[in-house]
Amino acid sequence: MLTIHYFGEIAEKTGLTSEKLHSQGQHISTVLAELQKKYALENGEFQVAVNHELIDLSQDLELTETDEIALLSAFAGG
Amino acid sequence: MLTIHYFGEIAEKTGLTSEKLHSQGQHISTVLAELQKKYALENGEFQVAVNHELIDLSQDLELTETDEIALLSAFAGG
Amino acid sequence: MSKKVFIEGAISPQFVADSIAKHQSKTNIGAHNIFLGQVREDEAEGKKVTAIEFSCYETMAEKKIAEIREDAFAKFDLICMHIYHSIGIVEVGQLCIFVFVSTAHRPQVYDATEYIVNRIKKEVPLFGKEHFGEEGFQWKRNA
Amino acid sequence: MSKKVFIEGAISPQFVADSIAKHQSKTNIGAHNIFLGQVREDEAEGKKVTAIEFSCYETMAEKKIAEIREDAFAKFDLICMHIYHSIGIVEVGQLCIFVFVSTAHRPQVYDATEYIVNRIKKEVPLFGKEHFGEEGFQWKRNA
Repeated sequence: MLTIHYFGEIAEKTGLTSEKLHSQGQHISTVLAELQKKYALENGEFQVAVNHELIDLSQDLELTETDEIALLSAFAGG
Repeated sequence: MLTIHYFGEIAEKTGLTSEKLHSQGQHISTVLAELQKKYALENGEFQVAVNHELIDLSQDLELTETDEIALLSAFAGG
Repeated sequence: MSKKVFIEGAISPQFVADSIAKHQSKTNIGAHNIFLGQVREDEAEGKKVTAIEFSCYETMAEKKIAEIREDAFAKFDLICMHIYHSIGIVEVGQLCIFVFVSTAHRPQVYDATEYIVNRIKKEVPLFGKEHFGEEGFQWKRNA
Repeated sequence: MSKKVFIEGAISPQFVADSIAKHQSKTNIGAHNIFLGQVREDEAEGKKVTAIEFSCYETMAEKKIAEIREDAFAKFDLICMHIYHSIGIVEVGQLCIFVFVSTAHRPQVYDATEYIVNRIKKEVPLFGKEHFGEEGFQWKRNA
């Protein structure tokens, strides 16, 4: 089971700040496909951080239950 | 008759903030030669402003009585 | 770097003054540079921004700020640097970011400030909802 | 530009705060950059600077600052700029120059500040006598 955190506009779209997910697979592509379908999230609308680092979505990272996974909208600091 | 103003270290060396000068000539070279001798000022130790602009001492400007003439030490603002 | 970076609401001019005053005992400092971001009354489709509501992914933001801090000290010859950013509502005209860089001599102080502000904008997970008074809001995105 | 540039004695952090606060009603401003010069405890031949005593050729200094101001507005896209410099005694750790630049967007704000500070150092007839407590003084000269 994976825990997914949501921030910014993504948290608004999901209506959640985090949730536990029983995913069909442990690859990021599988997880994201499920979440995009569930919340109608477009490609390019979100960034993904794993353990506090933004990841390159072209590499299909395998996740573990201890990973901290977050979907983030565009940054707007400063 | 010319009025000469002194600022910074130059005012300290002359012991004056300004003075009236009966110069032998109205060219800056003549005036400066007199003042350098009188106050033992070395070349390069002072800058000269005429009417609030630093002047190029290689050009031997002719002065008039209405000119505002100032001898300045190195700038140290900021 | 266990210092508090995030401040609830706007950063006050008094907070800036207090930060400056705290550096007056550091007699090796010769130059300070301060960047302040102020919430602008931008317009979008005829509606005016009245405030920005900031939120952040705090654990990641703190980690990123620690990295920026470490890189800035490695890259520039700094004596002190401090970063503060608002969380929550900041009204138009109020300050939302305060970056404070101090060096012995001035040449590096401007570049260091610019470097730090640019990295904060690009890398720190802060989110901003632009409020248009009673007329809704939109999500701000850094270029 | 009939504003007062020269301030008797040190520039206080409170003065900086008040200047910032006065800009909060200008809602087209998005970025402020502030440069502050602080008197450093420099050493020369084993003696420590305790204060700098500034003087200036005021009519020329005001003219030069007006020129710098005009050139800065022509060169950069500024909303506001303010220059303040101390005259008289400024102790170690205290502030002697305050340059405050405000723009709509941040990119030009750092370069504008650097440009203004460099021109002040180079062109404005300000003189500084470094005091070494009871052990004399020497005249400061900008490189």
